[in-house]
Amino acid sequence: MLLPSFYDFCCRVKTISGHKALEAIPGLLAGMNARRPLIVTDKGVAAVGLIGIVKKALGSKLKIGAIYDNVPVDSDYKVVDDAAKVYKKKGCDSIISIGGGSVIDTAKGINIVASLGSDTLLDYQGFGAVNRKLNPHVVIPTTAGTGSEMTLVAVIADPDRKIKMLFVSYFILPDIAVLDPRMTKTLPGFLTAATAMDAMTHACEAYFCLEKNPMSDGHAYRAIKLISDNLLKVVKNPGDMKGRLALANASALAGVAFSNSMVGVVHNLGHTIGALCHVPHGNAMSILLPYGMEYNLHKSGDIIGEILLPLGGAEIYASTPKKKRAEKVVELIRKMNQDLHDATGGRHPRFLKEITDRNGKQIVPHSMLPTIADCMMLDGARMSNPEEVLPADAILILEHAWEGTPLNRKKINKGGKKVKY
Amino acid sequence: MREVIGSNNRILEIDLSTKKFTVSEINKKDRNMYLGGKGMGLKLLYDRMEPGVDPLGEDNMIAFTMGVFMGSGAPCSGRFEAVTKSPLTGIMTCSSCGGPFGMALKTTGWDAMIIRGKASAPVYLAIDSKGVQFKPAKGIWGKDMNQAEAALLKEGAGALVIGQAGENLVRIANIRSGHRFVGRGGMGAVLGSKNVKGIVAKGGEIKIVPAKKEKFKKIVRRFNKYINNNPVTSGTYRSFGTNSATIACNTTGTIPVRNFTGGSHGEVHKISGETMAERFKTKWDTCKPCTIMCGHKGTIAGEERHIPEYETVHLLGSNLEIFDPVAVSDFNELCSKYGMDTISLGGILGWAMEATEKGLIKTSLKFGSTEGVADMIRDIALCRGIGKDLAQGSRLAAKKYGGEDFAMHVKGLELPGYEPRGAVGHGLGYATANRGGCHLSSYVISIEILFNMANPFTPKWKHYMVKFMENLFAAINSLHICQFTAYAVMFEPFLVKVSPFPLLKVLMGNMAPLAMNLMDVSLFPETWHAILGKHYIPYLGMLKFIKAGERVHVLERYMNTREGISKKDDTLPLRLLTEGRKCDAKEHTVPLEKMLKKYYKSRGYDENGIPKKRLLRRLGIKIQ
Amino acid sequence: MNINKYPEIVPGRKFLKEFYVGIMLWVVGRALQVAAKVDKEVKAELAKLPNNFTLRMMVAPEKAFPLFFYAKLLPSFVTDIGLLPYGIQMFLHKDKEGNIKYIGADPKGKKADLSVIFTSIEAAWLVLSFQESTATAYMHGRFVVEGDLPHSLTFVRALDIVEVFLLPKIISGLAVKRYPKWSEMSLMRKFWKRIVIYIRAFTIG
Amino acid sequence: MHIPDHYEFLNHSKIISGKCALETIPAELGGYDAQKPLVIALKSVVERGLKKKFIKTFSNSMVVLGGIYDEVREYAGISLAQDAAILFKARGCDSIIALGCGPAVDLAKAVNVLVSEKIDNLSAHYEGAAIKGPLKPLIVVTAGRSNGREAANALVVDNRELVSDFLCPDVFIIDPRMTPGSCGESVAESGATAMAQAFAVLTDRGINPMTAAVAHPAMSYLAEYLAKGVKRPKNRQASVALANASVMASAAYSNSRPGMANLLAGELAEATGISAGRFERIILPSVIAAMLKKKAWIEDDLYLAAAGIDGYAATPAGERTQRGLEVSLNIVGGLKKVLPVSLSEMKVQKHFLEKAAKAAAAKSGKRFTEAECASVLAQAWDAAGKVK
Repeated sequence: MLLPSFYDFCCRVKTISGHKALEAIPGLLAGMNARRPLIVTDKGVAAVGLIGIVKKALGSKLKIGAIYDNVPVDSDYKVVDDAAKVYKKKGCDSIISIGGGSVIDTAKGINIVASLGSDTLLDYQGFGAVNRKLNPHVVIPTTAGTGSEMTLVAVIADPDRKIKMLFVSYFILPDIAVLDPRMTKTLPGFLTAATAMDAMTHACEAYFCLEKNPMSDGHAYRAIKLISDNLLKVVKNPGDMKGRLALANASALAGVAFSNSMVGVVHNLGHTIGALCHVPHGNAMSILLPYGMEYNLHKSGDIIGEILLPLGGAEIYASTPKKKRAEKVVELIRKMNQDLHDATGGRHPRFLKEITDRNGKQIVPHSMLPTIADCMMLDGARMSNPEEVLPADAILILEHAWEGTPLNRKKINKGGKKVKY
Repeated sequence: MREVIGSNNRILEIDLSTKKFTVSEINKKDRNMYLGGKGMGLKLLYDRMEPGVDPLGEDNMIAFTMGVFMGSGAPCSGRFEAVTKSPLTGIMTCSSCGGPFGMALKTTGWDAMIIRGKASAPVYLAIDSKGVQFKPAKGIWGKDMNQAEAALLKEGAGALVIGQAGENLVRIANIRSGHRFVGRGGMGAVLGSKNVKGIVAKGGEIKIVPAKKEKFKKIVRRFNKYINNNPVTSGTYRSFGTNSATIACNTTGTIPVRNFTGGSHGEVHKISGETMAERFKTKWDTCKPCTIMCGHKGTIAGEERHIPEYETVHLLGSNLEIFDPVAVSDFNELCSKYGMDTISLGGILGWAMEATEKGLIKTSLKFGSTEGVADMIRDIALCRGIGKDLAQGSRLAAKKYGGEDFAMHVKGLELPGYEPRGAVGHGLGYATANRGGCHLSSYVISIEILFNMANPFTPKWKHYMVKFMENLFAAINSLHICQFTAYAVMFEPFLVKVSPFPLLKVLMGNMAPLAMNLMDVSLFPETWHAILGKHYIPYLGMLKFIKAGERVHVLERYMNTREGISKKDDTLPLRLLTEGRKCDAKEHTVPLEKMLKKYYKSRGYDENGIPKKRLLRRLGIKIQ
Repeated sequence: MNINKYPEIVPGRKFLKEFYVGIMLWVVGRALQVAAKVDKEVKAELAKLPNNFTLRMMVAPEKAFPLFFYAKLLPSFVTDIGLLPYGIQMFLHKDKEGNIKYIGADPKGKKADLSVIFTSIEAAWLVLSFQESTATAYMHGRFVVEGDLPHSLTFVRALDIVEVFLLPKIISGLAVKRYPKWSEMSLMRKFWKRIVIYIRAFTIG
Repeated sequence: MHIPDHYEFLNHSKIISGKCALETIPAELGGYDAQKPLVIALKSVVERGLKKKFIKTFSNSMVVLGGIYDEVREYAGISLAQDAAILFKARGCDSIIALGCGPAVDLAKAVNVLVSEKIDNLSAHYEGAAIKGPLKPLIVVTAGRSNGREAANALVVDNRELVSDFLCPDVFIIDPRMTPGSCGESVAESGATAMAQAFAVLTDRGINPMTAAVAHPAMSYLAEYLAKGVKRPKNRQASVALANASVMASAAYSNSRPGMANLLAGELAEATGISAGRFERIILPSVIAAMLKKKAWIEDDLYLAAAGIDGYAATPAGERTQRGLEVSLNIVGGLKKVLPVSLSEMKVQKHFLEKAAKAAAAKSGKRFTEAECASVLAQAWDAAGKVK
């Protein structure tokens, strides 16, 4: 296994996984001297009745201080401050956040304000402002994809200044992540597909991007394997709890992998498209993943080729010649997208042009591509891509991804040395 | 009464499991190579016992061996040796005892006795010249040593008994004969594990006659003269017992204080031999026969008791910061009632006090306080409460509760009452002593402190002194004669006597090999020769005598290395190697590593402390 | 226990590396200032930064390089290298007109909008002696960014181009991910700019 | 891939490994708002001259070392911890750095408990009191021989174990300047310990993807670098890889159940006072041989990790379990020349074996029977499980 000349790896979150994982929460909170949690969630989660499941599982051992379910899709610091007030008023001593990335980030923010004592999150901007242990924070992810439960970053918007504030500290990390398949049981097939492919992208990119390290590889490998084994099954049979648990695990594993190994061009473009055109994150990821791999093929083909083993299985890996493996990986990802497309009745898009909103309108018009390519330069993920990405390169990728044709690799701008990890 | 010239040479081998016994003979070659006593005991077990047996299991054997001197009338010869695999250390242990049992067994017609197996129910063994009777010990099992011994002595001239501690397999249990003990290494537990409460020998069936009566008489006269002239053997030891060393050791910082954290204490005079002699009006109470007369009894707390020996006084006294001689005597009496080694017990109690102080265990023990000590001694003997764990010895207790860094033992055997940071050569002796933390293996402190012949703080030549003394004492313990006679024999001959003391000191400090080899110890082999006679075995010269000692020592070492002993075990408790003491002006520790390397080299061990094949071949030890 | 046996240890300094890094920061600052004037690509790249923008490059921690009382006595050339008195740092300022200017090393009165902070002197040494490329160094956490991440990306991109201008291929090849082909940057342009930037950086700025 | 119905996993420690890793300490401490660490160092490490190098890495930082307490030898006892705690308080330190593995880490954890909970000794915790709050930041700089407990959520001081999630060190620094070993033997012992731990994790029936993901690189590094590292203990790359393997294996192991080799070696080590690594090296081959004979089911992870991706894929699915065990056997076999291969060679007293088997079986939670343990030990007695 590759030994990087330097790497760091950190994943402080205690993971509880299982069909009855939720029931373990009261004991774990008690172990951290917490008795009265605030539940943070959004309306969507509350609407499908997940709060009820959690409440039932928590039972009578734990007294819930309050439930705050006003977290919007794009959370900002005002929501955080508001929730922190509730936290203090109700005398809570810990947080349970239930939901996707936005809820979890908001909860992290709430924890900062509630634990450190100020009234507003704005007081804690900047390096080193969060400098002591926060109150216990339990995360129950409901989407199986973001991996936000495993990261030490919280992104919270400031609508007044129109910026996204970044809070980075070890202390922001949640204490416990609870992976329970009951929480994703109600997720419809196409969303399952999108979130799982999001996790797949995390794992794949973590595997071949610059900051890859042995630990992230171990996690990424297992995430890829679990997703490729289980995703189609779960999409076809939504009641498959074992499969759901596997996907929840895969998502957490991928979260660990990518938060330590960073991601590359796929996320780079995906983030930009998401920001400019409001494309669901998972969809953008699943479409761009094969292109991102193709783009980096000449630099890290060997590494990408290794993904074939968890993705396709040992037989395919062994029967494919070494040079062809990376291409086979790309092919398999495309096939997977196709299969998901079929299994969800076309609700899982394969190309950018296929993404539509509720009214059937194209979300990413072709004319947007140059703008996306320009804005791409401002996303941090481009740093860790093995190959340099400049606007011209981005256009190349986007054009193909829009049309749905394989990337013309002859056109890729090559140069420089082989990647040294 | 039958007369036997020289030596009887009969071995009684008893198997408790089958309740049978066999008789065999010590052959001449072994007699010549291993002499008797300790050497013979080791050799007998070496031939009979596999390595790796459980010390408290059926396969372990215990041997009681008499020397050639026993019964001949040689001075200070009333001693016998017990050899077995110790439950405390897991390796061979040899213990010398001056009780009446030795003479009884020898005059019953046995030179050695080996016990193996395990009796199905408690028994005691009654031995006469024909063999052994296995008698049920119903009446005496569970009784203390005083009662048990009194009961057994009805059937013979000398007896060995174990107390409740031995019955309860306390790993520091000892065996008693008269007022003397087979003390160290937990021999009592070995007998206890074999369900033997006691052994009684009829005695008086044979009489030993020296082969060369006239020469023997002359030698004995010379021997007695040496002993009576030597200031230690005839002066301090005779007047105040072993405890006479207290004041000298206190001024040089070599007594253990507060579990070996200090080397001297202002109140020590309260428990010195001189104070006790005056306060308790002591009289002699010794092994038989004896010329030195170091054992004493006196009136303590209204009853006649044996005066505690030096080690007892310091391990149960100064080491616990208890300076009340009556209290020490009380503890001593408890030990001789239940049958426990006072040295090991003191070490364990010292550890327990420090462990309590550090919060590792919960007891009522406290340094400087007698409160709870007597109760704890009872608890240990009867294996009650935490006493059950303490009864396993300080090594195992520290393994369970922690505090291995201040468990003062070497190879599992608790350290005796000399603080090696004040006498580094003695420290090396502790580390290399075969049975573990033992002062009698080399006793270099006698040169360093008692006779003040070498600088106690320098490692210079200490390896040689240790080696020489180990060889000498191993040989002496194989004869078998009291170790204290060595002072008289070493320092009284003409050459040493006339040399000015400063010259001797310079010689000892700078040319120890020369100085030590100049010491004429030929009196020992001459006595041996006079008893056995030339017709029996070839003449035993002084060099051969020392070589026999070396053989015995190396054989024991070799047996121990088969049990897993190597350099890693030849060490001292961490405290002695790393911590300086407050009582020293300049803090110093025992520079063990340096001395050990030289010691191994001069011994002929490899760098891991294992005897080289060449050495074994030279000494004629058969490699198994 | 005698605690004096275990004395408190105040670590020393690495003067040579301080010196080298100080010089390099000065060179980088001046070169960026010049390159923004003479090269279109760099100019375009830096144009993405907002106006009235201050960028700071420094080696953490700032306090480890105390302000010496005699700092004021030294000629401004020495203090501007950023060597001893103000910590090892440099400031670039983009004014209202969009001109980039190196404004020395004195942090007094300057508020940085974006700080690129090398985590230690050793990290700065690794990066500025080209043992690790900018991207690798970022991956390895050799420097952290305080302020808006997008701006720092712009800055790093500009830095990459300047490095290609200034350094021979054998060295800058180590520092950038993809060395530009001739089609992207002609030899003529590269060598001409290299000369111009060097001369101007050390002279008129 | 197997996912158990319920599992919990925690790998608290951050790992920073590689070039200039030591220089990140001031920044890491800064993240915890600390700048005056007390260094608790292994005597052997200091004697090897690494102290100077270590201090030098703090140049040009605001960090002041509150003192380097270098009295730690083989044994971690409360007296040392108390002394270090006094030093910690006297100097007003706010964090702890353990320089060296094994006892230094155990002791640093103990000191951390003493100073964070403001207590004099650990007796209350031995009696079951839980460690309450988060402790001071603890950074471990790996060097010297590992005892496999560094990354675990436990400390062993005075042979008594305390378990609490708070005890996990916060950061591991693996720097090529510190990791090179002093001799092949100590490298081999750490390697054997890591190997036994990784093997136990990867062959445990309750394996979960998280522990597998951590144990996987550990096993891979051992497979690749152990033989090399033992042969050339000063080799930087190998030593860094092995240090990584040690940390990862101990992190994974603390989330898993002990294997037979670990239990037996632990018992024997306690009985004889010899380090467990040596026993693990001897017992592991016998355990593997017994598993081969039994044809026990094992997750593919073992073979994947030990043989690498290509080797794994080239082997038919049915043979992977067996091949995985064989490869593991070979890895252990790489230690043949430096460590003894049989219990008889170690001169273990035979009567210990029976007790060890009994105790190990009792501790295994009915996973192994006493007879199984005894037969493994019997095999290990005379160099059984000879490496092919």
